[in-house]
Formats: sequence, C-alpha cells, structure tokens
Amino acid sequence: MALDWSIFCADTIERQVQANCLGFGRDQTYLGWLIEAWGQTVLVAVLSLCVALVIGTVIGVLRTLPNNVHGHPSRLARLANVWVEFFRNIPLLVQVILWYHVVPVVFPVFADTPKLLLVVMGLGFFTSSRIAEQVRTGIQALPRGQRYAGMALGFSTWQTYRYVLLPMAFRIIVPPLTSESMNIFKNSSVAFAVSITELTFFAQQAGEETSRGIEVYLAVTLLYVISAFAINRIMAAIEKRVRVPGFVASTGGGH
Amino acid sequence: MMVLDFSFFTWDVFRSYVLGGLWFSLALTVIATLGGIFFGTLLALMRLSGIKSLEMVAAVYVNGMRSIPLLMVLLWFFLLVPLVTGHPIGAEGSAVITFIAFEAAYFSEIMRAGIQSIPRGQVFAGYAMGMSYAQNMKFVILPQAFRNMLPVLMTQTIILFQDTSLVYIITAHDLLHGFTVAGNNLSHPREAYILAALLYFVICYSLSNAVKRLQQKIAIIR
Amino acid sequence: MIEIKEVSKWYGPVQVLNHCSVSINKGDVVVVCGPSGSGKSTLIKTVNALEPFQQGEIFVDGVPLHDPKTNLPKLRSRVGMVFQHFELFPHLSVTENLTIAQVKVLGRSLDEAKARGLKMLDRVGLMAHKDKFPGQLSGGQQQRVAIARALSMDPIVMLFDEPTSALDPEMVGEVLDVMVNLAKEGMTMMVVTHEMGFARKVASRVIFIDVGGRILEDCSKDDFFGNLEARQPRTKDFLNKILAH
Amino acid sequence: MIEIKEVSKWYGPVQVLNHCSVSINKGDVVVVCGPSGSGKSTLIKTVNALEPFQQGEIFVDGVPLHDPKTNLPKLRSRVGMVFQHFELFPHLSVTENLTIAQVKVLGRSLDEAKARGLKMLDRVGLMAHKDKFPGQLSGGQQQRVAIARALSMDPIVMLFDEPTSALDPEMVGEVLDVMVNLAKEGMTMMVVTHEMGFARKVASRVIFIDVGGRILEDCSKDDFFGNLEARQPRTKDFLNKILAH
Amino acid sequence: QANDTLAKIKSSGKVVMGVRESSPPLSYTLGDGKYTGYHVELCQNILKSIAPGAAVEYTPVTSANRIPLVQNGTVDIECGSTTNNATRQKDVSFALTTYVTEVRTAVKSTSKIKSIADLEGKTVATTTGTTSVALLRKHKRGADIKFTEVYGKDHADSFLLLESGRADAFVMDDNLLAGLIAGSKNPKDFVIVGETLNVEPIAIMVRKDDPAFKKAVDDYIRAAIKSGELNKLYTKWFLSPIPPKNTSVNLAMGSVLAGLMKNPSDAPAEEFNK
Ligand SMILES: Nc1ncnc2c1ncn2[C@@H]1O[C@H](COP(=O)(O)OP(=O)(O)OP(=O)(O)O)[C@@H](O)[C@H]1O
Ligand SMILES: Nc1ncnc2c1ncn2[C@@H]1O[C@H](COP(=O)(O)OP(=O)(O)OP(=O)(O)O)[C@@H](O)[C@H]1O
Ligand SMILES: [Mg+2]
Ligand SMILES: [Mg+2]
Repeated sequence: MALDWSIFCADTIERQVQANCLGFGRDQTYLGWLIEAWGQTVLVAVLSLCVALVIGTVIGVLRTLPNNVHGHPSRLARLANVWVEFFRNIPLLVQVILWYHVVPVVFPVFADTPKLLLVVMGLGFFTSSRIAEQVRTGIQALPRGQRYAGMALGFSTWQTYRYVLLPMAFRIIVPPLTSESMNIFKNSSVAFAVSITELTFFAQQAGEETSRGIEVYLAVTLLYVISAFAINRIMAAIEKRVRVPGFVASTGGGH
Repeated sequence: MMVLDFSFFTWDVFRSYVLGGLWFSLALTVIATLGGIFFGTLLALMRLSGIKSLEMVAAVYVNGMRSIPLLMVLLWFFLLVPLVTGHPIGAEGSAVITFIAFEAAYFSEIMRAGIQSIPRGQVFAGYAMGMSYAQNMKFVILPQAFRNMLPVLMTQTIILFQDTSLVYIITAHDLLHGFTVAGNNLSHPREAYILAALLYFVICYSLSNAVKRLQQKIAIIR
Repeated sequence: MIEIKEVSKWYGPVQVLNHCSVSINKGDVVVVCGPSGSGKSTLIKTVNALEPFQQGEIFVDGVPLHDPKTNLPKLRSRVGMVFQHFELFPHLSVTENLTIAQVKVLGRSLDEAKARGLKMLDRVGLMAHKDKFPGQLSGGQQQRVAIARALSMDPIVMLFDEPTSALDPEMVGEVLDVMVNLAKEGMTMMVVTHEMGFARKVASRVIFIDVGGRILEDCSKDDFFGNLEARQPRTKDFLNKILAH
Repeated sequence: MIEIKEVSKWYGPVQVLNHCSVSINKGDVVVVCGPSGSGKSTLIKTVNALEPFQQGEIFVDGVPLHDPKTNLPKLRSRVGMVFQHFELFPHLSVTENLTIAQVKVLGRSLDEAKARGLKMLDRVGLMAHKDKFPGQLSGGQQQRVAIARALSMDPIVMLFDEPTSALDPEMVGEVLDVMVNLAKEGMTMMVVTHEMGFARKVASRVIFIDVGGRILEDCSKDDFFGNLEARQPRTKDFLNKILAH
Repeated sequence: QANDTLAKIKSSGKVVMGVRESSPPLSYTLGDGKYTGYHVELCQNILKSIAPGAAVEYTPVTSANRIPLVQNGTVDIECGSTTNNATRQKDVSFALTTYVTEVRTAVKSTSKIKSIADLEGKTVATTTGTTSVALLRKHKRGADIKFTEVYGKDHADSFLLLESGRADAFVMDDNLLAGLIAGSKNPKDFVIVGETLNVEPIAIMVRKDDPAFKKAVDDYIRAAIKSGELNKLYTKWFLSPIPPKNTSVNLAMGSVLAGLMKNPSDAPAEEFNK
C-alpha cells in the first residue's frame, strides 16, 4: 500500500494541497493542525505532571510519617491513604469523564472551571496517587538508620525530610518517575474523550476526514514516540546531574 | 446543585446492560494477564540473554510499546492491521490481541526486575551445584522472581483491568460501555458514570487489598 | 548524666525491654553486650528518644524524656549517636555531613560550623577526605566521619550501636582506636559492642542483656571478665561462645 | 586435585587476579586470606568456573576448566561450594534444598537423594529442622544446611567463601565446628576466611593475597603464624590489624 | 481481500452488520446486545431476502471507525447514519439513499439562538469523526463568525454537553438531534432551529468494488420503495413512539427524500448542495 504524505499539506476546508505546507496566514493545513494537537497533548501532560508531582510528594511523605506512640498511623497518614486508594482504584477514563461531565454539574463551584483544568485535575490527581506510592517506596527504601541519624542530630521531623530523606528518595525514584512522566504523556490521550483536541483526537478526526488513516496514525504514533523519548532524555539528564559520587544504589545482590 | 437520581438502576438494568460488559472486562483481564506474563517472561529472558541481537529486538519492542498510548495501539490493531493484512479482526478479538501485545511489554519489565532482584549469589549457588542455564532458570531463579514479583504482577493486573475501559474506542462491550449505554438510554448518564466509578472502585480496591495481604504473607515466608 | 529507670517496651505483644534500669555518670564508659535480638539497639535508641517506650522513665542530664513537653530535637542534639551502618548522608560531601546539623539545628554560622567540623575530622585523621562523598570512602573511614559528625555537635554523651560490626576485619582497628582515645579523654560513652578487647581496655562498666530485654549483669569490667564464676549461667554461655574462636 | 596455573583476570581495565598459581592435593585444607577487595572471592569462584578468567589454566581433578569443550555443569557438580550469604533457595524447604540438585543434576531418585541429604543434615546437627524453610532458621543454621547441601552431592573438594563473616558472633562457632570436623575427616578444602583461629587449628597451608590479586604468601600454617619475621611486610601489617583487638 | 461479499456470506454462513450505539432512530442499542432502528430493521429485511439463512452478527461502530471497518472487511454492511459523500466514495460504496438529513442546530428552548449568525461567541458541540466537524469549520470561515467547538466522543456525549450547558448549541443531523431530544429526560427543553447547513443523503454502506453485493442491496431497496415497505418503516420509526421510552421523534419526511422516493439515487452529498 503506497503511502501518500501530501495529505498533510492539504488545508482542512477545501482539502487542496497548499504550497506552504504549514498554511501560514491561510487556512490551516493538516500539518498545522497536527502540530497544534501535539501542543495540546504537551500542555495537558505537563500541567498534569506538575499537579501530580506536588500532590504526590506531599501525600507520599504523609504516608511515611512515623506511627504514634500506640503504633497506629497518624490522622494525616490515614487521610493520605484514603487519597491514594480513591484515586488509583478508578480507571483514569472514568475519572476524567467524572471531572468533565459530573463534577461541574454536581458541585456548582466547578461550573465555570475551564475544561482543560478539569482534565488536568483528573489526570493530575490520578497520577498523584501513583507518584505518592513511589515517593513512599523511595523513602522506605532508605535504610531506617537514615531517619534515626537525622533525628539523632536534632533535626525536627520536617528537617529530617527536607535535608535527609527526600534528597535521597527523589534520587532513588528517578527511574520510576521517568516512566510515570512518560505515562502521563500517554495517558493524556484519554483527554480526547472529553473534547480536548489533542493527538488522539486528531488521529480520529483527521483519519476519518482524509481517509488516509495509515499516514495519520503513523504521524501521530511517531509524535508520541518522540515525546516519550524526549521525556526519557530529560530525565536521564536530570539523573546524571543529581548523581551522588560514589553512591551505588544497593541492588540487594550478595557477593 | 443538581439532584442525582439513582432509582433507574434496577437489577434488570444491571443484568441487561452491565453484566455482559463486566464479564468481558474480567475475561479480557485474565486472558491478557496470562498471555502478557507468558510473552513478557520470554521478552525478559531475551533481554537478559546476553545475545546482542535478541536483546536488541526485545528492547526495541518493549520500549516502543511503552511509549505509545494504549488507545493508539488499540486503534492500530483494530483499524489498520486488518487493512494491511486483509484479515478482519473484530472488536473483541483485537482487544485481546492488543492487550496481550501491549501488556507483554510491561510484564517483561516486571519480570526483568524480578530476575535481576535475585541476588547474584543465588545464581552462583545454582550453577555451583551443577545446574545448567535452563535448570537454574526453572528451579532457582524464575520461581523466586515470580514469588518476589507477585504483588507487582497483581498490581499491574489491576491497572490492566482499569485499562480495559479504553476499549470504548473500538466499541467493544466492556464494563464502562455497559454503564454508558444504560445511562444514555435511560437518560441518567451522570448517575451511570458515578455507578461505574463505584463498581470499578469496589473491584479494584478489594483486589489491591488482597495484594496487600499477599505481600505480608510473602514477607513472612522470606 | 543518664538515668534509665524501670523502662519496659513492647513491639505489639512482644516485650523487647523488661524493667531496664541503668545509670551512667559523667565520664563513664558503659559497654552493653548480649545475644542478637536481645534489645541492645532498642535500649540505646530509647536513651536518645529515637524509640518511644511504654513504661518507666529516662532522664538525660536531668531532662525527662518521657515528658510530652520535652523538646526532643533539642535534647537529641546534645546526645551524639553512632550507628552500625554509619548513616552518613550519601548526597552530602563529608564537610556538609559535618556542618549541616550544626547550621540547621544549633544555628551556628557556616564558618563556625566548618571550623568545628574540620577540627573533629582532623581528630579522626581524615582531613584529606573532607571534599569526598561518603560513597567514596571505605567503611572504616565512613564510621570515623560519623564519629566526627557526632562530636562536632559538642555532645554531652556519645552513644554507639555496634560501631564496628559492619566493618571488614582490617578496618575494625582504626575505628576502635578512635573510640579508645575518646574514652581516655573522658567522654561519657554508652557502647553496644561485641568487641571484648575494647571492653577490657576502657570500659568502666559492662552490662549484659538477655533475650527478652532483661538486664542480667551490670558490673565493673574487672568483675565481668575477672570473676567468670560469679556470673549468671547465660552470661557465661554467651562469653564462651564469642570468645571461643 | 586442583591445579591453578598462572591465572590472571581483569574486570575491564582493573586487574583482580595477577598470575596466581596454587596447587591443592587430596586432603589439603588451604586457608586463603587477604584484605577486602584483594580477589579472594574471585579466585575461589574461578576454581568452580563461576567466573571466567582471561589468562592461565585451571585443572580440577585433571579436567581443564579453560577448555571450551569441558562440560562445566558436570564439573561443578563435583565441587562443593559454600557462600558468605549461605544462598539457600528460599522458596524450597530444607529437604528440598538438599535434594533438588541431586535429583535434577546427578539424576538420583528422590528417595536416594533424601536419604543422602538427611544423612548430611544429621551430620551438621539439624535433623529437627528438615521441614522448615530457610527463612525460619538462624544464620548459623542456614550456613550448616548449606554445607550439608554441598556435601550431599559427594564433592571431591569443598570451597568456602567467608562462610562465617555474615554471621552474628555467637553463631560463628557452630559453623566453624562443622568445618573443623570436616577437615579432620580428611575432606579436601579451600577456605577463604579471616578466622585465624580456624586456620591455626586445621589449615595445612595458608595463602595470602594482596590487593591487585597477587599471591604474596603460600606456606604451611606453622611458617605463617610461627615465623612472623620471615613474612612479607604487607602480610605482617594485615596480621597485626586483624589480630590487634 | 474478499471482494465477493455474497460468496463470503454463503461460505461462512454469517453476515456482519455494522450498527451504531446511539444514533436513534436510525440505529441504536437497547442494551443486552440488541440493536434496532430504521436502518437496522431495513438491513435485517434486506439480508433476509438476499442472504436467507445467514446468521446476522452485530458489530457496533463509531463515527470514527466505521469506514475503515467496512474497508478492512470487519463489517459487511453498515446500517447506521453514514453520510454519502464524494470523499467517502473513494473508499466505500453506498446503497441507494434511504434517508436525507439536514444538518441543523439543537439548542435549549430558553436559548436566544435562532440561526448560525447567533452563534457568535458561543460554544458549539459536535461529535468527533463526523462530517459536521468539517462543516462547522467551513461555515466559521465562510460567515466569518467566531465560536468555540467542543467535541463529544459520541452523540450522547455531545448531547450531554448541550444539556449541561457546557455547549450552547449542538450541530448535527436533524434526525439524530430529534432522536436524542425525544430520548432525553425532558424533550420540551430542546428545540431544533436555524437554517440547514447541509443536506446529506444517508445511506447503507457496503464495501467498494463489489458491484454484485451493492446491486442486490439496491434492488431490494428499489423494490421496497415501490411496495411501500420503506414508507411503512419511515412511519414506524419517525412518526410513532419507539423504544426504549416510547416517545416519538416526530419528523415528517422532507421534500428531498420524498423526491428520492420517486427517483432513487446514490449520488453523494455534493450533488445536493451545489
Ligand atoms: N520495628 C520493630 N518492630 C517489631 N519488632 C522489632 C522492631 N525492631 C526490633 N524488633 C525486635 O525487638 C527485639 C530487639 O531488637 P534489637 O534490634 O534491639 O536487638 P539487638 O540486641 O540490637 O540485636 P542485634 O545484635 O541483632 O542488633 C528483636 O527481637 C527484634 O526482632
Ligand atoms: N562484577 C564485577 N565487576 C567489576 N569489578 C568487580 C566485580 N566483582 C568484583 N570486582 C572487583 O574485583 C576485586 C576483587 O573482588 P573480590 O570480591 O574477589 O574481593 P575479595 O577479596 O573477596 O573481597 P571481600 O573480602 O570484600 O569479599 C575488587 O576490587 C572488586 O571491586
Ligand atoms: Mg542491634
Ligand atoms: Mg569476597
């Protein structure tokens, strides 16, 4: 089957191939639309990632607070548990639909929230529960002695996290955070279900309009792969930058 | 504030709209988990085989799959593969194939981590007793890797179950789809979405609690 | 200086400390030994309020630990502690390890903290390594940095929890040397260790804890090693085992 | 029985064995010691073909290891090996640990394997624990099971890599006792250890490796311990360090 | 690729009908795997006649995937609400037009919107993968009005946007609008307004390059028009109460379709909007 890429240079109204493939100043071409859709994907993903990182860190830290004298989790820790259980046990698609179609109607405070923000909350909160798990795992992967050492030097609980536990925990969880950041890009594709004109929406609509499904899907897939690769490289650069000289993460291996 | 009205959701509605979808979602989850673990383990063994070409193939497959949204993979299999091969696959069939192919990439990473988490000493110990590579894998490494990774494997299965909701894009009849149709036909779409969320939550929460208990049990045996 | 009175502690249903009483005076070097799991680490951690306990009282320099009104971080900053696995902060250089708590907890200026920290680093003989990271040092060196870190907080007492048991045999000596010197200079110390050579050399008292967290012996080192017959059967058994090979 | 001839090995650019030659005869008990990272573990692993080497030759019972045609699994099954961290298979019961290789590698029947395995288990004094899992045993017990596991393959030689260094001090004795008995019964043994008491008791020869993987000493135990002045400076230094406290 | 659908049906003993989930009254589900509607019933009749005895298998399709599915052979005959246009004719074939829809605008009864011109500054909903998306774009440029589009993943979703006030108007085929309104909680809350944006012939869709199959379908339709069967079907689905709620869509046959009843044709939409 021969591929015909000229469709990307066609404008989206008359379907005439334009000399200027990006369609500057004229009617938008499919290439222009594709790039715009990519922009939407990046926007949704990056905003959601910010939300997820901030909330995920807070929730993850709360879940590692030491038990009280009676050996029970503190109230904050229990609240954080509820957050994680709630947001990770409902499919992302359902959460996004709820945010978009149900929340603004049931809770009038959200009635005028921009739709992009609703999607970002859906995707961000969902991912925050998973990042919270990773932050918790990262903190718990540190030797218990590290916390004791911080406390023994007179650090308060907050200082122990700030100066001792979190710096190492974040370094340890860079690999899972990388895949979570890549996930958030991929998961942003469900946003199309609620009217965000991102890449998957483009694939569906443009594929249908032009009947050049293969080309459209190939281009969109390629952009997803490029996005994932970019995230991967960025995180690798971060990992390299924060690498601690001489520190080898214990792999549990013996001699 | 809108008043929600759940009274439309009777046993009859559940049976005629939702039950079939629930069944499909569960079946898809089980089949994709088993298939995914099988092919995932093969991929993991390829990546750890030390044979450059095998490692390459497996790495490209796994990394490629992991950087494309499931939705796109579903669309690829559903729309385009039949177009290229000339053999149609229905919605249900392509859902099964896609999920196995997609999840194999994820399960392979889990199994790879599992195999690598086995202390090198264990590997040496197996060889030191005269076991061959295959025997060492079969009797020493894989049983431990599976056991260590069981909680993670099950967690991935829960995620997989949630991901089955994405088959709406190829109009397969899954759990969410059942609720959506019921909601549209009976004019209570919002309530139907809420009920869907509730049912997903109950299922996934119970499963993840089961995983937690299992994890504690394994921790004791170790 | 330290007063432990009838302290008991449980993990769930399991009792790990059983009516423990110890009193340590200024300049004492108290060695604590006992079988694995007997509660030695737990006991020494309660002294620093790192582990809560359910019954009894502990006073450090007259301050009651068990009182909810006590400012625990402040109290802990006056007690130095050295751990089995060193617990240097791997993401900070040696100098930063030495200064961070001085600056953030004691409120010293960075210059002051550095002067103090490097002085202690010199004392443990590692001045040359001040800009390295913990991962670039051998175990013995890390442990000596950990001791310097604790000392730079000017503690009134030093607690050691098996400071040499995670070390390669050749490095045990360098750490023990530092500790022997410290003891000779009059530092008040409580040391959990199996190194009976160290105990023989500098201990003023030896405490033996049995599994279940009961203190079986609390006597001078001369009594402990010199008069084996007067010891409890469990103690004799233990000493035989660890001195056998 | 074992002939190591001019073996050299590199990890990337780093040389870890440097022209090592050792020959071990039937009934010999050879103790290998040296500082951390000197290549002791590497040397003992090459004997069992668990680590490849780039130069030199090794013969085990006359069979050349370095020959690509040698059936390594078969050869390994005739050499018993005991590791620092025991390396029992945690998912198998003690009895299964003892029998699995006998059945799968030597092709013995399960009954035969059980009889042999339990006999060895009895020999290390752990018959009562035959149905437990490794995780339910103490470190010392696990190491004794590991010895029984190796013995039940009827090895012609036993290799030990720091068999007691991961143990709590009280458990070192029970493992060393088993090893002493084994030596006295005439088993050919190559033992990496820092337990000089053990070496004094049963070693026929002592080998000292320095960092970089060069063998500095290879002499009888009486020479090694009795004639300290004739030793190399590095050896004296090392001995002083580990015997000091 | 099996280009002989009739032979394929005969050999496999089954025929796959593409249907829609929520395109009432043309094609929609009653749950439990049951599908019904004007086109579904028509197709059932067609298949009974041209492929007697073959088991009918229903495959739900969406606006976005129906054409690839017919192309790739998953679906043998699509009985939904597909517009016959020139672009699509490159990929698939259409039977004789059996319904003509006019693309119009649904709004709330309380809304002041009366025509396209009133959409200035408003939010307009439509469904991903339909011709209305491109149509809206065209009008936006032609009339130089500015409005925001939102896209539902299916018609029900788009309607939900209108119902919840997240969109001020919903541009879609009038029959679909009427069907959705009829099925809504309060049908009186919505009206269809404004000029016709486009006239679109709706037809049953079959594979391209299979003239025998298309002819069989066309012949049946021609006969059904003559015998009055089609008219009866129209009355049943557009003018009488229909399941599941037993309300009526109430959409009388327009002049274009009436014309086509006299003069059956499979011309694409472009012919109607010259
Ligand atoms: N967080 C905990 N939860 C439950 N039990 C614990 C916990 N920490 C310690 N224990 C138990 O308390 C007992 C005393 O532990 P502790 O670490 O004080 O012993 P120890 O004498 O220092 O032993 P070792 O020589 O092995 O360091 C042990 O039986 C241990 O299993
Ligand atoms: N897989 C490996 N890759 C690279 N270097 C290695 C590897 N294994 C060991 N080495 C290096 O080889 C040298 C010898 O290691 P080996 O484990 O044989 O020492 P050892 O004498 O047994 O030390 P220890 O007393 O700590 O067990 C060390 O410097 C070590 O860092
Ligand atoms: Mg301890
Ligand atoms: Mg070693």
